[in-house]
Amino acid sequence: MFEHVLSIIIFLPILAGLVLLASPASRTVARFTGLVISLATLVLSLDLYAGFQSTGHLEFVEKISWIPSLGITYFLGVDGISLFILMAGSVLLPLVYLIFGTKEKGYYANLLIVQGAMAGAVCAADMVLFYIFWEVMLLPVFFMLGLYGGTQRLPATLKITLYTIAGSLLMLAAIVYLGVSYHAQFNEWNFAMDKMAQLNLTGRIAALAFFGFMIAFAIKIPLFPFHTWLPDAYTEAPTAATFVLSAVMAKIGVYGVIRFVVPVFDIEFARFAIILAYSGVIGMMYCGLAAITQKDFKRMLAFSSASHMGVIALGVFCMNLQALTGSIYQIVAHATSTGVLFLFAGILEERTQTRTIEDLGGIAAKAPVFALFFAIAMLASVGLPGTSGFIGEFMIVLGAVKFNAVVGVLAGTTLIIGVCYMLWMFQRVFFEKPTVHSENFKDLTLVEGLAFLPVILLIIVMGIYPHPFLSKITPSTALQFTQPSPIVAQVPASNAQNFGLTIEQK
Amino acid sequence: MEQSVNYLGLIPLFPLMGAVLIGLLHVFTCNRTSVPEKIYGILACVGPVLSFVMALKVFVALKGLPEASRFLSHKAFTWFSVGDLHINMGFLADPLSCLMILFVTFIGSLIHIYSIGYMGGDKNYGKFFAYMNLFLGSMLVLVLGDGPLVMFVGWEGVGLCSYLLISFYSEDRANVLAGNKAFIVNRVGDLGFVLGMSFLFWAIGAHGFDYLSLKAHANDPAMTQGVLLTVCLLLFVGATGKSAQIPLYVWLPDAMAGPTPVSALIHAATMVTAGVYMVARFSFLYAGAELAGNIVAWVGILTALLAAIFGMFQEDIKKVLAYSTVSQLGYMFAGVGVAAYSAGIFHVFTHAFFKALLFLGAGSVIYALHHEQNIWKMGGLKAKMPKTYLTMIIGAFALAGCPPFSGFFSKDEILYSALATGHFGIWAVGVLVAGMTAYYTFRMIFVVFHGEPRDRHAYEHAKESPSVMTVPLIILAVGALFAGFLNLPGIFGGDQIVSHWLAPSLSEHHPHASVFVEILAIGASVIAFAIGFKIAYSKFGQGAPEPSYKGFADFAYHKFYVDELYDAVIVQPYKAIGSSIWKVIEPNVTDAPVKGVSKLYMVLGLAFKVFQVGYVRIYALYMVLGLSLMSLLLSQSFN
Amino acid sequence: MFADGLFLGFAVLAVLGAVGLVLFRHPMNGAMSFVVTLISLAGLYALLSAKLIFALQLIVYAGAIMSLIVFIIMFLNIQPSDLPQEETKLLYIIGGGILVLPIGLFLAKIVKSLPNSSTDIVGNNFGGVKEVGLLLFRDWLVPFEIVSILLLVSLVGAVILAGKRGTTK
Amino acid sequence: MIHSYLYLSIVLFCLGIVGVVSRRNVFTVFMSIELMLNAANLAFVAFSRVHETMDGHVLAMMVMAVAAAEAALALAVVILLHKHKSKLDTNVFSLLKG
Amino acid sequence: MTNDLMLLMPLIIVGAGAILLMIASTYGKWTNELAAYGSAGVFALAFLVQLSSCISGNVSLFADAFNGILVVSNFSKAAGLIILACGFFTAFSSLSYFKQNNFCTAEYYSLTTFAASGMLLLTMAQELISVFIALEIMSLAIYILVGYDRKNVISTEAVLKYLMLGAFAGSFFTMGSAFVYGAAGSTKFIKIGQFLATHGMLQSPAMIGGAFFILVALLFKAAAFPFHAWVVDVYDGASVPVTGYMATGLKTAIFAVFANFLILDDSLHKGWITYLFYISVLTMFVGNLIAIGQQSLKRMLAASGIVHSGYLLIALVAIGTKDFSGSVIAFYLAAYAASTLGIFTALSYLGGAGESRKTFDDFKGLAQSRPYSAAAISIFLLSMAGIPPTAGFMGKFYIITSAIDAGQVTLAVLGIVSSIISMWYYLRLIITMYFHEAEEQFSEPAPSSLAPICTFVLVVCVFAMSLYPLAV
Repeated sequence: MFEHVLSIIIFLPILAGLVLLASPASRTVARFTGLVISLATLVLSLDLYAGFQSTGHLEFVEKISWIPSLGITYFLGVDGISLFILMAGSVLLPLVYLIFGTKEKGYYANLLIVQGAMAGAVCAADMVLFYIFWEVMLLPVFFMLGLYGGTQRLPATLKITLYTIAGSLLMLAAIVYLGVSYHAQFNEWNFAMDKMAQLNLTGRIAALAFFGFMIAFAIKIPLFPFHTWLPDAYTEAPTAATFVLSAVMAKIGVYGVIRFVVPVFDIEFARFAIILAYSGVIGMMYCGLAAITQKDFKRMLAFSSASHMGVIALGVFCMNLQALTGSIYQIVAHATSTGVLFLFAGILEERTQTRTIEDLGGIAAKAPVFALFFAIAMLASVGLPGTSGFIGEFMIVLGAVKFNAVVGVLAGTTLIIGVCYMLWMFQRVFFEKPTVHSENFKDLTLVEGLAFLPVILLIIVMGIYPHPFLSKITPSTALQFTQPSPIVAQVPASNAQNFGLTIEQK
Repeated sequence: MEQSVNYLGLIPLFPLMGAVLIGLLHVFTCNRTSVPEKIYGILACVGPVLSFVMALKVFVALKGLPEASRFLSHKAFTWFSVGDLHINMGFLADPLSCLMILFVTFIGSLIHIYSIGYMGGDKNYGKFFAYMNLFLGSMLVLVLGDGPLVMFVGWEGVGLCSYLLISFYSEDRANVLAGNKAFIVNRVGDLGFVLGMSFLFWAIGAHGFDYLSLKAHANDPAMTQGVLLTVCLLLFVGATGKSAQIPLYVWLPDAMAGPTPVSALIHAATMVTAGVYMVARFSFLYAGAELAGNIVAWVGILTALLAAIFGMFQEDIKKVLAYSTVSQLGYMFAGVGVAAYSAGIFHVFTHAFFKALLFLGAGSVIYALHHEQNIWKMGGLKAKMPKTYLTMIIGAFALAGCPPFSGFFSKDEILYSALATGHFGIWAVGVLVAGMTAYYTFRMIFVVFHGEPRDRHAYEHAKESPSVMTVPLIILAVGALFAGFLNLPGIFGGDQIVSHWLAPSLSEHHPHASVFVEILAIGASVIAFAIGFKIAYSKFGQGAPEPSYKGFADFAYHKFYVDELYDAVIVQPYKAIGSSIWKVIEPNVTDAPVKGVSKLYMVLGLAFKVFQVGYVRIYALYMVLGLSLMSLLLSQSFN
Repeated sequence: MFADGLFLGFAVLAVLGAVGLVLFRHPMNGAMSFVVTLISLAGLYALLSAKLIFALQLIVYAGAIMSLIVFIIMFLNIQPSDLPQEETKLLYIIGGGILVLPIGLFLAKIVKSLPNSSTDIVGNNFGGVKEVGLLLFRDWLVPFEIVSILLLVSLVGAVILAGKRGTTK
Repeated sequence: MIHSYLYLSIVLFCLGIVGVVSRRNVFTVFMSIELMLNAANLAFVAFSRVHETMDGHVLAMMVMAVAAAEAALALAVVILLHKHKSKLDTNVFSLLKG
Repeated sequence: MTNDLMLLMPLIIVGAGAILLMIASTYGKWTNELAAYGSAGVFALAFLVQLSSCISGNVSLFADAFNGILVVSNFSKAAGLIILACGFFTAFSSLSYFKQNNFCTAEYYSLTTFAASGMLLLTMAQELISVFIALEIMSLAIYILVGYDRKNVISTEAVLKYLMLGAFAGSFFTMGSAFVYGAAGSTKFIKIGQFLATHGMLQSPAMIGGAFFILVALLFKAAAFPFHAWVVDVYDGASVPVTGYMATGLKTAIFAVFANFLILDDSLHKGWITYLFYISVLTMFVGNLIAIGQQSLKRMLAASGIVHSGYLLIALVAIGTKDFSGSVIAFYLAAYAASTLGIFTALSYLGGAGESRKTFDDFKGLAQSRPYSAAAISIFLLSMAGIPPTAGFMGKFYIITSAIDAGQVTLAVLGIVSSIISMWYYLRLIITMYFHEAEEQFSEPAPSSLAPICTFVLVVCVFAMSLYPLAV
């Protein structure tokens, strides 16, 4: 449709958000703007999706030289892996504007900015560009959390911000290291992701760089034991922020692993995969268990989200096609199920003024539509066949079994763990007798219902007929396993003569 | 040679459509003007009946095919396909699944009709039928699905429905808990199923993950004994979950919290037999794994024994039936375990009839007594509700395995094959259980229908149920009476129609034992029945007061405290771990490094304020200090 | 021979003056002993045949700068109470001495490593006014110029900091 | 010999440092700094004697000029201090700390 | 020759301008506003000239004219640009600052200009004594500016500390140059370079000692550990615009001369790498730890200034091994200057009368009443913290790149770690401004519309620089 559709998808929301922030717009105006912009983005991304050739390589490429001296370029493009994270963001974010109508101006503005930044992070094909978007997407969350969060928001804000930034700065060092070693090996500066696979990295520093990346992503995902920021942040954050964090931002961590770690650090990755896989599995079980006894449903969802992220990450670490494809698919499924659950939790909180599970009950009778939607999303998140949740989960378990039987079996337990806390919560909140908080609970309005309907349908369609989606993912994931073996080019590290400051001796 | 018929997919589709339709109708009207029940009733019954018709069509079509290639299949669409993993959303109708869909749709339709009456006046009438239809659809997917994964869809679908229907009266926490229990326990089984599928796939799945290709490659070198055994056992774990075998049987008795038709359809006739069906389905694997077969058989027969013991001491009419179901399922597994797959399936078939019958009968009793389920509050009802009584008697005989009722032939077939294949232990236990079955069945019958009414008031108001409920009873009674003759063994001059019918889809070889063995088997079970019946009659024939259980009886009455055991060993520790994780471990262990770092950081910050003393001379001193240190170092750098 | 004697004398005086500066409590005494140091330094410059510097040292340093300092000291007519009570002075001095020792030794080591050369008076007006002046205005023009700016700044500064000032316009 | 001059300048320099770090009297401190500058000057002159170039002399002159400028400013500051607290103790002026 | 004049023109303009301003300030009609505009004009003019000569781009030497005492290089030009810009913005921020604090006289602006001339000289000087004199010109001017508020004992104390320690360091510089002179027989950089090229540093102890003392003096001015202690107090005591000026212009000049000196010869640079390594690491961490505990904004900024010196030292360590290090330093200095000046400009009109608002708590809830100022300050803070897409990030990125490329991976990582630590106190201010309820209403109007405009311009600079590709 457009020449630079990716750039538009990225910068339209960002600019709109900045303008909103700068202008004294009223909240209704802000909400309307947000809705329009996000819908426009949605249209663009749907157009993108339709035009996606699923060659497996980057498509819709935009490449403009930016810092020639370091070979840094403004380099965008999507492939089957990034496409779906992009789509998840574009499809889900309009919901927020439809559902939450009474928020501050900054709330909507920040949402717009974070949407654009996340799109940028997944579309960026240059490491420096990626890093920039990666950092930028944290700032709106920081402000949303700090400005509109719950009572305990400040510690949570600090924790998530410092924790995440700590990780990402280490990644910055690793990125620079990659660029430098590319310069050392091929004698030209380059920060493009696709080039990095040719590097052959060995030795201690390479391993350190590997961990630089890995820790950054592990914090974002979050991978056990780097998840400790998550419960507080998810619980205290305003619903939209939690939604964004869980539905899209966490996925970008996984995406990062697939993009950087797997192709570039093939040796280290192969060496540490088993440890990582275990940390994924343990995280899944740990958070799943923690979720069981939560009193606060938002917190419970937070833990459950962390638990699912463990499974998704595991899929990446299993290093086989099914698992990887599965986790990409699960990324979308999780976005549509758990993300939506967070939105529902927000609605619950708004209408009952409580987050305590015990205070609720009998909502199924009061609000059948809400209950139905909630149930479908919940079943998807526990991976019931026929919903989107199953396909990915099954493929991950399948791959895990091949990767390592023990890991596979442990990964399988997600079937059980997930269902335990979900059913428990569902029973307490939706069944049994209504309580004072829930006795006059209003069902979803027509607008809300229609807003959620596409997502709910998507959950089911993705469960029953996933083939068209997978056929877009698979070529790219297949490429991950047919990477050309790194070219061994040993040029001695950069020449140390001094062109310094031009002071000519006479 | 593979015939593709597109109407195969329709069979599950009808009920599913019905479910969606009714569900939406209910959801959007339940809090406003409620739709008249008639509409729901009609909508609900259309789907099952249509699929039954379709099933008949399939049957006819199959009949027309030569024995060797007696299957129809329909590939609806590619479900998903990643690398070697090609999964089609396909359906396969071969004699086995055909038999299953026939009775599933048949009994399903009957029970739907029955429910129109039974559920009358419930405010969630529509919801109920939505769930029922959804269940039937999933069950049909389970049966017809071509390939383990498609089967798994139905497998989980029926699990979901049973959860929803058990916790149907969701006002009451106990029911919901029972539902949770059912779902979670089933999930444990499903884990086994999924892992089994995974191993199976990595062994021989690359050539296609549908039954025919799997069967074709069942003897590939990739399929070593070890893998085979693992796969079989893992799949069997799935079966134990769904079909309530040791150690996962605990959910079924609680599942009786659901409405009685549900118990009849799901927890007696159809869903719980899915495990047996699955084992039969994978007969081409189990046939190769002797050990797995034995384990299946022994687990089955021991379950049968245990359940029978429990059944003898229950006081809730539905609980009695529930344990009898578990026990009968045990028989079926014993059958398929000893590689007598057709016998097992045949027992599934007959059991469907008489157990559905019994449940529906019990339902009508309960209905008549306004949801009174304790048999010690009943009695002498045969005068009040004759139809129910008669039909239930028939069911009871069938269950107890009295010739010539259907149950006799199927059960006898199993015990005979056990004996013939040399599993004396299994046979012996089986005979014992047969006796106990006869005992507790008639204990129930006598206590409920004979003797003096124990609860006058309830008795007064009791009356025969409407015909919409009794007609299905009668139909089922006929089935329970004559279904057995479909598989009349040679010794009674029959040619085992069902077994021969099933032969193409099962890889079993019929043991050819001597006539003596056959007679021995038959005689033993007949005697066992007689003894059981005698004891029951002598104790309860004229009606008896409520016995007070003590000693072993009490122990059995409390089901050997297995539930309490599970609760203490699994559930509580699980919760304890959960709460300890986020109350203790999370803040003090996992998060400790983060907290520690930030603390250290603050402390250092305060510490460094101290150095900023503000005395200019001290600042100069710092400088000189640094200088002298550096000059010390520097003066080493040259000589 | 004679030169060495002179050097010895001046050196001792210089050191003594410096020590006095460090030790005397009252700044006036310190200033006086510092003057001694400056003058003996001037002598040493003479011995190093730096005639102009010798003169400047006497005029500018010992003359102008020191008289300015002394003037200020008098101007503030310091009472003993104004002076800090430095009981721990000696302690500090010793500590400082210990601290400084490595620096001194380091420098001394450097000096030791340098070639030792004679310091006989070189004639042919080395360091004479004319020669230094030529050098100053030929090679060292820029520093000379910018020193003027420096002095200007310090002038302004002194006025602003110490001088009277009306309220802001 | 030239070394002795250099040693002398070092000694003076070090004495200057000691004065700065050990005294609280503002005047003494400033004069100690002057002393250090003088030591540097001595070194300059000595070295220019070594090289037999007169650059050192010029440099010494420059240093003197700078020293004069500094002295002027320093004294202005001293007057200011005395105006504020009528004390010459550096430790009195320690409001800025922490 | 004209070309040479062209290159010296900025210096001449600034020097002459300073003198003119000084003279003008003796006339009664010459108000502070006029003086401010005058100095701003001088700076602007010089800036434009400098810019034009940058664009025309040819570098010529004054070896003939000035005996190799002054040299103009791309780097010195860049540094000069930064310094002039700093002077320009300082003029305006002072203007609005003195609307609320009345201890200003017209000389103030001439002194800022004098200081600028000293800084410019410092960037060009290629001879030790000229460096020393330039240093003193700059320092003396700054001393006076620091102590400008004579009624205020705090500022007097600040000037005392700064003057004493500065002079102390200066005497080290002279001693050092004396020894260098002793070794090389000259104090001209060219000659020293030739000497080092033939002898190498380690072979000549006198050179080691001399270079050592000179570096010490420079490190003192750059506020590197262990010569950092004065910074916090002096910044705190000085008035806001002066602090800003010190933090940016002075630092730029110092690092310019530092670089000029270090790259004289490889052997010199290599000889000091080890020491610079440890010094930079310690500087970063000590600075951070001092910054954590601070309650006063100025003190925190001062401490963070120490940290940034640490980063610049990293660049100095990595210098010369890469062909664009000079521009790396320049870029970082520019980025840092932009954000620091921005904050101080904002403070100059937010600080209230008599700098009543000093501590973090005084700025609680600024975002409610002054959203744009709060946003600007946040942007500057983020730039200091090195969060993209601000100039600070690119600066940090270039420094890390050059460090790793020079094989100083450890140093780069430590730098990263320190910037992680530094996040805390930057975020703290943002949190205070945004997430706390307002205690006072910042009701008084901005004294002058100029300072806010400058702030806005600087915000634009912060973003624009980050997009500007570093030409090498």
